[in-house]
Amino acid sequence: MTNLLYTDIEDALRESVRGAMERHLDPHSTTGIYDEPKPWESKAWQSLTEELGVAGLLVPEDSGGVGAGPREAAVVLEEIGRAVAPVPYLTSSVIATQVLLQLGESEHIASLAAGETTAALVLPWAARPGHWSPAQGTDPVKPVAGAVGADLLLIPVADAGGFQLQLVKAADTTVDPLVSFDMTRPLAAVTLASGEVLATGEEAQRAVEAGLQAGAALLASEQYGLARSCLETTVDYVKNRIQFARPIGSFQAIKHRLADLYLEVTQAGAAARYAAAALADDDPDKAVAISVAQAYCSDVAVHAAEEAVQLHGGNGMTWEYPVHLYLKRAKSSQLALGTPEKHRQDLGPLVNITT
Amino acid sequence: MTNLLYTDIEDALRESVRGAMERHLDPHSTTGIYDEPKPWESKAWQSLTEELGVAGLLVPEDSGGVGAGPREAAVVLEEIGRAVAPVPYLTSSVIATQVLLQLGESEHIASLAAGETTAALVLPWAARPGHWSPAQGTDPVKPVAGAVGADLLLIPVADAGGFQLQLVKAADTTVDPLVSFDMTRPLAAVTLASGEVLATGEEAQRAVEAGLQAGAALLASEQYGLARSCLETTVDYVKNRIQFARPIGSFQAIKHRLADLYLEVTQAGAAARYAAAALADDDPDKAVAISVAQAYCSDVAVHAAEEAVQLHGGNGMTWEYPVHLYLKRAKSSQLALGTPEKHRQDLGPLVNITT
Amino acid sequence: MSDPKTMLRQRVDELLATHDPATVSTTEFLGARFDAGLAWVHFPEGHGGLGLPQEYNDLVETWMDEAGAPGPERSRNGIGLGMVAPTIMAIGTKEQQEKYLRPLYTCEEIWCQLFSEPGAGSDLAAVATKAVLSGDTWTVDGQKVWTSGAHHAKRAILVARTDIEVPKHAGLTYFLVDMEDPGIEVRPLRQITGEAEFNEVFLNGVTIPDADRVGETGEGWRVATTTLNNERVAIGSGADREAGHIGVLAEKWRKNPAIRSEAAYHELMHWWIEAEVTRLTGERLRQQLEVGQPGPEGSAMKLAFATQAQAITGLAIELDPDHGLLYDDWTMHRPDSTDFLGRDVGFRYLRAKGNSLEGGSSEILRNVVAERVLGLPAEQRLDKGIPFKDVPR
Amino acid sequence: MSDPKTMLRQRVDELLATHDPATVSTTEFLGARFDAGLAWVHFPEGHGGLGLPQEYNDLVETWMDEAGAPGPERSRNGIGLGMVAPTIMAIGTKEQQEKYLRPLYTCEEIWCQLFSEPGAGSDLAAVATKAVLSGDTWTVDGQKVWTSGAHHAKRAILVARTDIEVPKHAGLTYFLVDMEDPGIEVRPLRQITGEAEFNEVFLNGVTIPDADRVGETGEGWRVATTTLNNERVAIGSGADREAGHIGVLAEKWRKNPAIRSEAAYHELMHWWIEAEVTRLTGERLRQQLEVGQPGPEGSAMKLAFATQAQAITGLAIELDPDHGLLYDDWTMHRPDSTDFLGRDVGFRYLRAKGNSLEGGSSEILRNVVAERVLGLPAEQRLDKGIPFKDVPR
Repeated sequence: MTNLLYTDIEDALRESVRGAMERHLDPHSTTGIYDEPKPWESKAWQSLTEELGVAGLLVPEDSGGVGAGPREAAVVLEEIGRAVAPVPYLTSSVIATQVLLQLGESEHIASLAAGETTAALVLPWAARPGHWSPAQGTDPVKPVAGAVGADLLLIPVADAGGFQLQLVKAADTTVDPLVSFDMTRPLAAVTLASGEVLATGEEAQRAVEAGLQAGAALLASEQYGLARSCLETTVDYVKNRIQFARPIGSFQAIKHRLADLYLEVTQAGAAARYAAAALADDDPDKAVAISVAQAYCSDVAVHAAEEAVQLHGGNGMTWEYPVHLYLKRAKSSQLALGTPEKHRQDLGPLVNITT
Repeated sequence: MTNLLYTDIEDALRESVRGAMERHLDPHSTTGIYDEPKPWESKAWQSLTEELGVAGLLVPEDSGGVGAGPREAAVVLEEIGRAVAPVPYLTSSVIATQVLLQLGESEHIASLAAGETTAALVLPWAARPGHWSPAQGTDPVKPVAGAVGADLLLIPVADAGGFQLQLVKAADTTVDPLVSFDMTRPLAAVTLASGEVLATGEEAQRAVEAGLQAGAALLASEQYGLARSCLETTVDYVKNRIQFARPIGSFQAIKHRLADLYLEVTQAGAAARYAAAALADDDPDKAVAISVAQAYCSDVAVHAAEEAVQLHGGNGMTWEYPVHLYLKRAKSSQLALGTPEKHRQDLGPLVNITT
Repeated sequence: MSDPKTMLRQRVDELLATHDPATVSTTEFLGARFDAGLAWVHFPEGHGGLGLPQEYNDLVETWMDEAGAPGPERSRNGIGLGMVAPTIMAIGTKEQQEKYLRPLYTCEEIWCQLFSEPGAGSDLAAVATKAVLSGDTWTVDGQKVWTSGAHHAKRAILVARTDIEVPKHAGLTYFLVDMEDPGIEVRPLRQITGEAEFNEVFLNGVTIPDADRVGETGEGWRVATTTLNNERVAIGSGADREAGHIGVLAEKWRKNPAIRSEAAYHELMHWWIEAEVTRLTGERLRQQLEVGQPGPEGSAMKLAFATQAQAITGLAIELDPDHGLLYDDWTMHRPDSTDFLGRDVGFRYLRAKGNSLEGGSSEILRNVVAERVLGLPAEQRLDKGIPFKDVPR
Repeated sequence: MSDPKTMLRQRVDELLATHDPATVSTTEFLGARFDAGLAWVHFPEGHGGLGLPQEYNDLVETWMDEAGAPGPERSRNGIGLGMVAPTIMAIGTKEQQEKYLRPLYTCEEIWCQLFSEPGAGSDLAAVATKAVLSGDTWTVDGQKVWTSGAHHAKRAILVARTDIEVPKHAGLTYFLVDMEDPGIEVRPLRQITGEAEFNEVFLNGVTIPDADRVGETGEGWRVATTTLNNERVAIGSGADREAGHIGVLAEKWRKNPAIRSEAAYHELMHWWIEAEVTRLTGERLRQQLEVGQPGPEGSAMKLAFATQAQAITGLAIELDPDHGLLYDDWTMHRPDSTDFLGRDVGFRYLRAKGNSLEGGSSEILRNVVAERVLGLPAEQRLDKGIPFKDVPR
């Protein structure tokens, strides 16, 4: 079976990303986004792109990227999840980038890889591999993730002329920010506008599908990173919070819940890693790996965040403690790129289990 | 809303039945049934019928019964569940009796009410109200509960001539005992034979339906009695079992599980009581009450028995401790008269929730 | 004397005749209702009642409703009406009863509760706010948290530590506090929902006359328990089928075929059934109370409510992802009261997280059920018999 | 010296050439394999090994399989092969190693384990079976339980109490016992399944030469821990997708359209995914072990296995009620080995109940994960530092 471990290079990458997140993000200013939404030009995003160059991990060197791959991008996403970082890595550096890579696009890919521009695939954020529809008619597409602050919009559209993938500059249309449940990955309504046709027909469909597959596969790593952070933060909290003259983490009921959560988080890590590896290897088992990882990691992230809120007691309910940021990201990510229910629905036929 | 409490008369009835069960049943001899299946003529059944006369609770006085009703029968069933009593109360005194009552039958009802004879409705034990099929062709019907040792068989059959409910004497056909998961309510394969036609067409169908409704409504009380007994036995065990120099019931994780189980069992009691009351009142909400009670109490009984096994530790896994009798009865009863899944399926349309 | 029902009906008729709810102000009407002994009929005469059995209250409420007469605003003064009034009636002095019950009932004085502290959450008896007596006056210093309505409350109930040399439960005293005291500072406490439904309350040199002590010095835990028991009892009232979150979701399901699926159907029905059996359990508990046989189910039912609220709102978000990804409003408001169902699904999901914390966390309630209902051995108390000042915190 | 792989291949070829598996008896072949150092290549020469790194074992196993050569019967002598051999190798005396390892490997001597007692279940160190030394001989009295294979075992590992004046962990000693001792009585212990897969073992005046003590007197807990750690490691091996209960159910689903429904589909897929992520976790753990970085996941994975086995077999019963209501056979058998999957669904469901008890109950494992992996504070030990004789039991 494919390697599920981390390489030394990946460990080093993790260290760098974690350091950057710790230097450039603090929960207080992240929470501030809920009152004053900001575009992406944050220090954290600058650091990821300019200092670490991780926006180009999926992009071959000859296209201006780093020539690494999904395994490495997954490590970056674990750290982004850990920090609930408000950066467009998944939407721009993974999904949109993968769409353009699939098309062999060369004009924009280098600047995406450098993080000089960001792009978003314009589909409702709950769209999933194998189950999505291009924009039709004139209604804005919503809710779209990654579009707020993006420079480029990749818009799948269908009309009488068939299916097209269009590239529209953000400046040429309207991106209306929506009040989002998770403001660290804000959503928008994108008004359709015509732009450059990147591809048509099956080629365009394959590109969109590849983007969604990469997104779903690697979102699992972000969810795993988030879940693991919730577990660690909570373990730390219950070790130090004293009630009844003892750390609340000495109460067996709490210990057992955290033991169960440890199991879940550990398994989520294996599932996410397998999905990243299957994507990297273009494994025939890729679709299975993605649905397993999405169905499992989505729920684990929500459960970990919910347990974090509960076990932080009243503090977990406050705006001041960062726990709520994790809950909102986890719950929204559970819906993103297909809910667990939908991924279970998709998985059965792949493994010859049907109703 | 209908009264969900117990009357003083019901409390007295409970005392009597519990006393009889304690005098005439012991776990060791009940377990013996698994090696040497016995017919129903047990001391426990004699006591219920001859001494206490509870086989006639549903039957009006002028038909030779006691003229009580489902509420009282439910109390008897709670105690039967509590004792995992191997008696045909549900199958004969509730289901078969209800079928005959619905038809206004008079020849056999008095001897059923007296417990001199027992009867069984010949349908697969998983059949449920609204979803059952009469025997067709020549294959034996199986698995049928209450048929082993019964004197009379009520057989719904369908042939070219339409639907009939036939009364067949056990002596006139073959009842093959099956190795049952729950030997305290053994199952059988019943060979078809022609007998007296009790009713035909819609009248017959309504009678069978009434029997199944009464069975499903009141099985919930048996399940509640069983669940409550498992909870009490387990609470008692963990108070007394010493490990690590303390009662294992002092460990918080165990306490919290038992608190959760207490909630479930308590709610099961309310649900079962409501189903019995709705049946007694012929309430328009009866079908809802039955599906709610069956969907809920079935799972609670299984959960209570499973927790009992686990929290009795190795002892719960032995043949010697009676815990296994409860698990087997609970798991089989979960399937009886419709699984929780099927009752959820049935419930939605009744409350205007459909897919 | 005539039978209570006839007498009550007479009194209600008189009240309505002399104070037409359509013309007098709510405050005036409630004052008159209090004076007529129709506020809480089981309270003594002169204190808003008539010394009748408690079950007659429902009757009076029904008649008042029929007549379109106003009752006190339970949503604004829930703590006053539900917790303070019974406590003052049971344990307060005659002076306290005379001074506080009437304006409380008319809602001229709103009450809040100063119990929880940053260091005393699930361990409520670990209160560290200090009260020192000098002459006839107590001086209070400390910090309280999770105080709802503090910003428009006129008065508060307070538990403070009056002795650190004795074990924690023994050193507490219960007070009635004037929230207009200059030593009190109320700061909004913003929550996960974006709202600030609660407050932090800082007490710096707050003074309380000894006459506003409830119960003896050092008896504060017992008094607070009386107060909190009244909180729990409130749960035992019956409710209609599909009340609460399940009803909101079921209605959405009925109106919105697009969100339906087979898998979701079974999940929805699972929670529908859970909500229904909890409702039946509550109804049975209500019936038990009516015949004077209160059961221990209340604490366990609160567990069920919290679990269901959280699961059902979570499911509601999943069933309609395009909608669940959005939120209605993150602006910080300071609402006058809590409405668990009033806003959009995202708010309901976040607010429901508090259901397993406020009013006794689910963990504490499981302990209560295990120990008091099932009789399982209590947790080892590491602070038992140890002076409060020496207990690790 | 040539590289280990070449050397090993040569030895395997020689063994196969001199002892054709098709013609010699299994016992003879295994003896020769042991003598060739190909039993456990990481054991020292002369004790069935060649002093090589452990990972070469897999290679040898693969080659043996390819050649159709028999291995020892792990199902019959699992305790001997999996637990006793590594313990004797790590801690036993040279004499013990010489006397016991070879017949153990050839399965001429089957081993069983005398650890658990009626009063020492989850609290394994509460062993009360007593061993008293007189001269060079120990005399043992007590009762053991949950001993699998005791009725056909030649030898046993035993933990007994040799000192009641010291705290419980300090007073234990570890022995090797001859099961043919006349003081040993083995009684079948019938289980919930109807089978008697385990035994109760009564020891009355059983004698053990001091030479069959493993480790020092009073060191029995440490030695037993070595043994039990070997039990846990066994879990970390990879498995194919749909191995175990989920595969049985998935196959039934595929072959039997009548049991399918939408609700059941989602339930089945839920558990399919649970089983798959546990499999992936095991695979990753195996990869970690291969590169010498064992992880702490093993204990947690056993929790997952137990939960899944119980849930999936329960679901399997529900999916096919007409079948689930029946059982294959209640007759009391005494099987030679455990087959969790071999019989019908009812048996599988009942047998799976043991998965959360045997080899460390799920409750104990959660403690282990919480304390050793997550570093949460340990439970208070009420028996800590107290002589065994004074501990409540």
